[in-house]
Amino acid sequence: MNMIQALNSAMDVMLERDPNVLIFGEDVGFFGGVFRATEGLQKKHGLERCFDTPIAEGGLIGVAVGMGAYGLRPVVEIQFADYIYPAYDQIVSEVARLRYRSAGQFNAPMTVRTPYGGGIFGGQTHSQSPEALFTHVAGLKVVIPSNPYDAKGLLISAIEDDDPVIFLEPKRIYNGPFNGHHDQPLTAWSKHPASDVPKDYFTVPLGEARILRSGEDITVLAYGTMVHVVLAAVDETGIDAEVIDLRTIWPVDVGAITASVRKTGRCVIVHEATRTSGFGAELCALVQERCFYHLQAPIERVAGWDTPYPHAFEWEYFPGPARVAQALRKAMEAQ
Amino acid sequence: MNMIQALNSAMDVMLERDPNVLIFGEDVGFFGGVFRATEGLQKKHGLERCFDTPIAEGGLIGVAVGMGAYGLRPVVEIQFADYIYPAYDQIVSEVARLRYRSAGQFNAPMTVRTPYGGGIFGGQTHSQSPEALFTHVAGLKVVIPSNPYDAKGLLISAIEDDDPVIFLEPKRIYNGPFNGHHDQPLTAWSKHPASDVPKDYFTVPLGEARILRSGEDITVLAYGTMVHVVLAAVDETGIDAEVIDLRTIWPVDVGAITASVRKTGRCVIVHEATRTSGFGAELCALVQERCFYHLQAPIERVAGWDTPYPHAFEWEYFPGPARVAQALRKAMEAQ
Amino acid sequence: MTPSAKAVRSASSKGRKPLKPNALSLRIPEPKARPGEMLDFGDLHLSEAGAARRPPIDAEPSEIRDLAYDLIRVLDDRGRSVGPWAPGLDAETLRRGLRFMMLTRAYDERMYRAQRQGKTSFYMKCTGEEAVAVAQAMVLDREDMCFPTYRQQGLLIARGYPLVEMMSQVLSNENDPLKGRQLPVLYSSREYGLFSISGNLGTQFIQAVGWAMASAFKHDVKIAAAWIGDGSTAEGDFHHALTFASVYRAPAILSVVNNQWAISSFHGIAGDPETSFASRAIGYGLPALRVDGNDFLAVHAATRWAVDRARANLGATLIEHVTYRAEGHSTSDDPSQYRPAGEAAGWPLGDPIKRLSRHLSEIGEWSDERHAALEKELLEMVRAAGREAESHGTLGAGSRASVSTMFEDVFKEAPWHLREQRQQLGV
Amino acid sequence: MTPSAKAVRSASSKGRKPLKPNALSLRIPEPKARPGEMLDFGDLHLSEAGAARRPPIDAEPSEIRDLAYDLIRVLDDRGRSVGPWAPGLDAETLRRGLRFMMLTRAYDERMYRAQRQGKTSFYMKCTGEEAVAVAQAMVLDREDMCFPTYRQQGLLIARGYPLVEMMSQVLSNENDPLKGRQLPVLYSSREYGLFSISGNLGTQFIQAVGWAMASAFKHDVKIAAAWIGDGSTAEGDFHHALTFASVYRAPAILSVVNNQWAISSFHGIAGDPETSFASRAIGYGLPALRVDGNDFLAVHAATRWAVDRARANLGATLIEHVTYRAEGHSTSDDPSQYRPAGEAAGWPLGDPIKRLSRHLSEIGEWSDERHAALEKELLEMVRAAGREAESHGTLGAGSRASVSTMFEDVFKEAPWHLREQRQQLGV
Ligand SMILES: Cc1ncc(C[n+]2csc(CCOP(=O)(O)OP(=O)(O)O)c2C)c(N)n1
Ligand SMILES: Cc1ncc(C[n+]2csc(CCOP(=O)(O)OP(=O)(O)O)c2C)c(N)n1
Ligand SMILES: [Mg+2]
Ligand SMILES: [Mg+2]
Repeated sequence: MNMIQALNSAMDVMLERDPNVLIFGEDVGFFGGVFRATEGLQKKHGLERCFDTPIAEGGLIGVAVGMGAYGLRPVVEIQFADYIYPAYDQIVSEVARLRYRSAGQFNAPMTVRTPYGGGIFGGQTHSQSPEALFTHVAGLKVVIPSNPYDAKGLLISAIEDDDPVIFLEPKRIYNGPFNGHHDQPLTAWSKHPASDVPKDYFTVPLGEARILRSGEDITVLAYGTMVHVVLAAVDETGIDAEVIDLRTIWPVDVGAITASVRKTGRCVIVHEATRTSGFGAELCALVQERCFYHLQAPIERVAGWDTPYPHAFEWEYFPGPARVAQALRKAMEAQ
Repeated sequence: MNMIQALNSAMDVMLERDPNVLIFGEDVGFFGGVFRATEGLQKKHGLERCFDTPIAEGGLIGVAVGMGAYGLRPVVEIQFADYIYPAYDQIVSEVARLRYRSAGQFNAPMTVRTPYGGGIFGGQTHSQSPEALFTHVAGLKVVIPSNPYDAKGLLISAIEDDDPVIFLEPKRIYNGPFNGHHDQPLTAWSKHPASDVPKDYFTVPLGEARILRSGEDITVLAYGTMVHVVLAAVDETGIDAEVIDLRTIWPVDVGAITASVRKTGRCVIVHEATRTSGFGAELCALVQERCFYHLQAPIERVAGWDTPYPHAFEWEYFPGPARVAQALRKAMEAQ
Repeated sequence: MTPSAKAVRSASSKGRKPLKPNALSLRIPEPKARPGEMLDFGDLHLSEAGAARRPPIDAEPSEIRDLAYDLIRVLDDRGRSVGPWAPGLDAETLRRGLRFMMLTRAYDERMYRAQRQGKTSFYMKCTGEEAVAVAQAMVLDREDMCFPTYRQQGLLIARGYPLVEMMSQVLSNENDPLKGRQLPVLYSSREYGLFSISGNLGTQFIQAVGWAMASAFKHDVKIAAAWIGDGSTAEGDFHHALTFASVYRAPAILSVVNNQWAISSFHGIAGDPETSFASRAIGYGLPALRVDGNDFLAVHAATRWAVDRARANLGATLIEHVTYRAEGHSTSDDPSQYRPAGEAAGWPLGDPIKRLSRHLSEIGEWSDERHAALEKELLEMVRAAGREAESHGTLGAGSRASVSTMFEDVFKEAPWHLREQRQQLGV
Repeated sequence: MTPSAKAVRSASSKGRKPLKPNALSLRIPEPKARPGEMLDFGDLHLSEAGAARRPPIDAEPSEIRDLAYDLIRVLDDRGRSVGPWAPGLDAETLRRGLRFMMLTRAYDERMYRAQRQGKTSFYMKCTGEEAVAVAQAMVLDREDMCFPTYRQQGLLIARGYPLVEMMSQVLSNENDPLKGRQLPVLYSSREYGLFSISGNLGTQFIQAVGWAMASAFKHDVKIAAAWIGDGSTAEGDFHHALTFASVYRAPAILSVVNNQWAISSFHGIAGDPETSFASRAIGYGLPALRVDGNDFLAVHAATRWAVDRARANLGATLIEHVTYRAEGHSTSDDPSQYRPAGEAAGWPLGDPIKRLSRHLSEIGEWSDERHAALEKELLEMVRAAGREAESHGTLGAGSRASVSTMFEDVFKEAPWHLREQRQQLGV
């Protein structure tokens, strides 16, 4: 399966297993979503199990809060992460705090799926990576898969989780493990082991990172599309790096991170989001707090520039293999 | 002047000097605002220079964007920072990006004033510190004064600035330099040198931190109410700390920070906001990137817990002098 | 439609250069009266008691738009129940309604004083608005879910929620069901069908529609009821609620409590003073009723109509309750700063408790003696409850939930970072 | 008002347990026809050309609510201009309108193909909707500010904005006034009074109200005009715009372009299909006009009424333009997936260009020959402009703004962190 098929399969499985699961969002019903992630689900499971909503992100998240309080498990799609801001009040003030403020009487067990990230010439409003705007909010879990297998397993875990989950989908790798070499043909998921996805129910637990490549010299923390960019950069530099795919960025798998950095003594953090106050800052702070005496070099951050995502400068903005390689070398050279 | 009087004076001066300045927000008109910051301004300058708006934060920021495009300089009040989220889309997608996306044709030179922070038993929705949700957004300046003099000088600079400024007012110190000792009587601003505020026009430049106390052993970075808490903790521990009031948290005065930490070799960062992905994370990352080889101890973060702000636990939540002192000692003891 | 005199005066003031011919000007609405000025309720569109028609519950919204501008009133000036909306309730029910309203008021008095005595940080009364929450609670089924604002404490009282629990929430003490986490009056009770009250205005309106959609989705028979203030109708979530309610035909009762004020802003700041809040529903194809919110019988009857309609799977109704916030916005507010002192007393629709009491007397089911006795009984009851609640602690004195609970319920299970932070605090 | 057959079928499907008596059910609106089904425009409320009344511009909104449900049409089936709304425009003006609409369509064709040829990433046509932007631009003064969506390219064309500049924006080349920063079609031109188009739906609607308030605040004579799609009316900013416009009586023309579709969602998902988008204005006390958006004369006349009203300081008008999105939502869309193939052709209100052309012929001011000649001339013009624009580069080929400009205009002056990042990139 490619990533879209895996996500579709996860929702199909959950609609089948749990009558309280329903899916809604802009264009997700009859049409199956602009990225086709919900294709066929309305036809198969019925009109009210997967339907279109008005274009009002705040409205559809607000509706999901009420449904959650009733006892349903809504899975909502925000068409692009760039359009989640109209729902920010409902997410921050309501979804994230409901369990706390009601002392556990009510909760909002919803999954908010939304495609994020660049690399598709989507310009300023189809390319953003807003994950740090959610990791700062107490009460939210934030999940970002990097391949079809994890996408399905993590999405099922998210839907079954009793806490709200912001599920960010790296749209650039929906169809293949894009490694940042935009000048080279994209290899399809079918050639990738993680495209071997069971048809049936299975889960990948939230909160557990995955070591994609173990190494001795340096630790690289990444998630989403950047995981593939990092692997390419590591190959190209020949540096013996340990590459960690965080998968759940909050609550993050701090154990895996700490163990690795204590072993390697060096760390590079990579994300697409703008650098300042990005999630890389939190990772950097966590690492220096826990591994200070093991660090042999400053922790490097490779991130999007602190500008909006400019249409014509896709590849100058996108933190590709060259910038990652540069950071790897810098961190290795430092004494 | 206390802080409210200083803010009022800044707006009064700017209404007088610039016919394009106008003020609006919920209850700011006839009544003068729930914290009385705009008291008397409508009466003095006219109904349409300072007026009430509908309760629609997104609406009033949207209106300010259009006014800015026309050529006005709106100063808007969001009654509490906790209520800024309905305006988040307008701020992130419009205010912050307008100059960039229009290649400089249009800009939104607005100042968004809003009281923030805890210490007043305001519970979850009158106590938040959302600054990091704005520092992550390219195109916004974020300013936080810690005393009446700066409040007036910085607010005038913000109003005159051609870029949008999020102006966060630490409501706990409106009436006096609260140092976290809630069991002790609050000393009034009148006893504080910074309460000596010129009646007329003056500015305090954006982007410049202020060293409140120079010291040799450790650098403490803080802003807003926490500045006074830090000074108290430093006194009580007798540690020779250099205390830096950031004043403008973005773009931050990285020069002042770097120089200080290179001198002291130790650093503690203090804010009220929830710890994870708070602005302290960015400060921590900046410091370790620039001062790695000078650091003798891990950078410590003292921050609000990663929970909503609980009404009955005001002082267990609020990062008071004891927690700051503890962090100072920890950082000093580390080898 | 010309801008108000004041506006023009002040617009052309401040020695501006002479205006262009046909220069535009900004209209800033102002209330008819400010402190020191004569009372004036001229912009309040009243109808005679009994005048408004009562359509069948399956009427097309397009056929009943007039009811968004009329005012449904049942009690006339002499306290008689008149017209097609007269609900024909038995005396027993009316006395229960009166009792709940009086208990709500007595409760408010007690908790207001508790705040003044420093036993808590904050309090909000609903004085003058008791009929709205009480009458609506009596029409709704116990299983229906309420999504109120901070000013519908009458819902909990009418549903028999223990006063001691309510008070304990306000006092943030050890007995507070919300463990001291919420600002006073932001109650929550799943058991009593009251959704956790938010400090952020308007959010509950669309959530109620979601709950109602869920009930319909499950082919259940429960409906949702939501309340919002006149000022808060300006928030996007009000629009979201009407949009989703109309599109999915959600079984919800959507009430706008127009108490004329939003802190210091009069209703004309939330929408053109020339129109009604009920009429917002028209553009969504939803039915709307504008009702005398201080008339217990009218509120009861209008709510009955909307509830029957929703249960018949005909969707949501918007009800505007025309009432008046007789006291300050909250204990932090001083209304004498922005409205004439006598406004509450001069309010044309009177006081809901007096009016229902008068009606009961009018039909020979009540007397001043019984009224006084009931007042005394309720006062005692509240006093006793207050003493018991305070014995569990008050804010800043006596016991409260254990500090470690501060780290619970952020997530279902506390992740590593919260366990760590809890240890740092040493609890 | 019973749920659609389909909804019931599917609600009771999936082998659920038998429903409770009077069980509720969720209504999910569906378009009358999906691919493979018979066309059906039954829910479109049409009026005869010339039938709608034309009130004076200072009419009270409460007196003209009917116009929110009527349909203002001027051109009848034979191409004659009839009724009180006939604007009485001279042939010269009509021919200019026709020319602008045809140029807009030719431009769309060219840029659509450019995208298909890989010269840019994305494009959006306004085919079938040309009358809205063109007629409105012709009524507005050049000094009035436009806050459009991505589907009003006709505004720039009618205001004479150079085609080469427009194309350069779409191609993100070195000549792009927006320096390659924006997605194609998100134009901006302060000089031509067109506000920077946002990728986020609805935001411009309230911004336009703010601009109009600023003009009134300065006692200026300029007004603002804003456009929003039917689907986007569900966003909170639509509600904000109507609220602020009514409260402050802002001189703004607020247009809802109801082209029946929002990507794959039909208009009934944005609001109850039984009502009109124009009627949203009623609840705010704003006047509303529902107009045949494919009738150049009707759009012109309705806009004239609203503009005169706004300039007379009487505030905003909401205009619903009933039109049809004849092509895909964008180059990323395939409408055959979700609507019947013949729908565009079967659209009852026809094509705006054909209808205006027919009218001109009807009055003896136009002919097929002249039409063909004009088509040819415009095609040539667009071709020439296209060649010139492409000589400045296309996306991913040829020149574009220098990379260092990527770091400019985030702030007025680049702070230290952006200077550093620029150095890191080595530009
Ligand atoms: C989103 C948001 N904005 C602002 C506030 C501050 N605030 C609290 S109550 C209030 C007035 C509400 O007035 P109204 O809706 O009429 O309700 P009422 O208090 O009259 O019952 C305001 C502005 C808030 N709590 N939430
Ligand atoms: C806030 C936001 N949500 C969602 C989108 C994605 N989106 C772009 S266009 C569109 C449909 C808009 O339909 P409508 O308002 O009817 O305008 P039309 O395209 O028909 O002209 C959607 C959902 C967006 N751009 N912004
Ligand atoms: Mg009110
Ligand atoms: Mg549309």
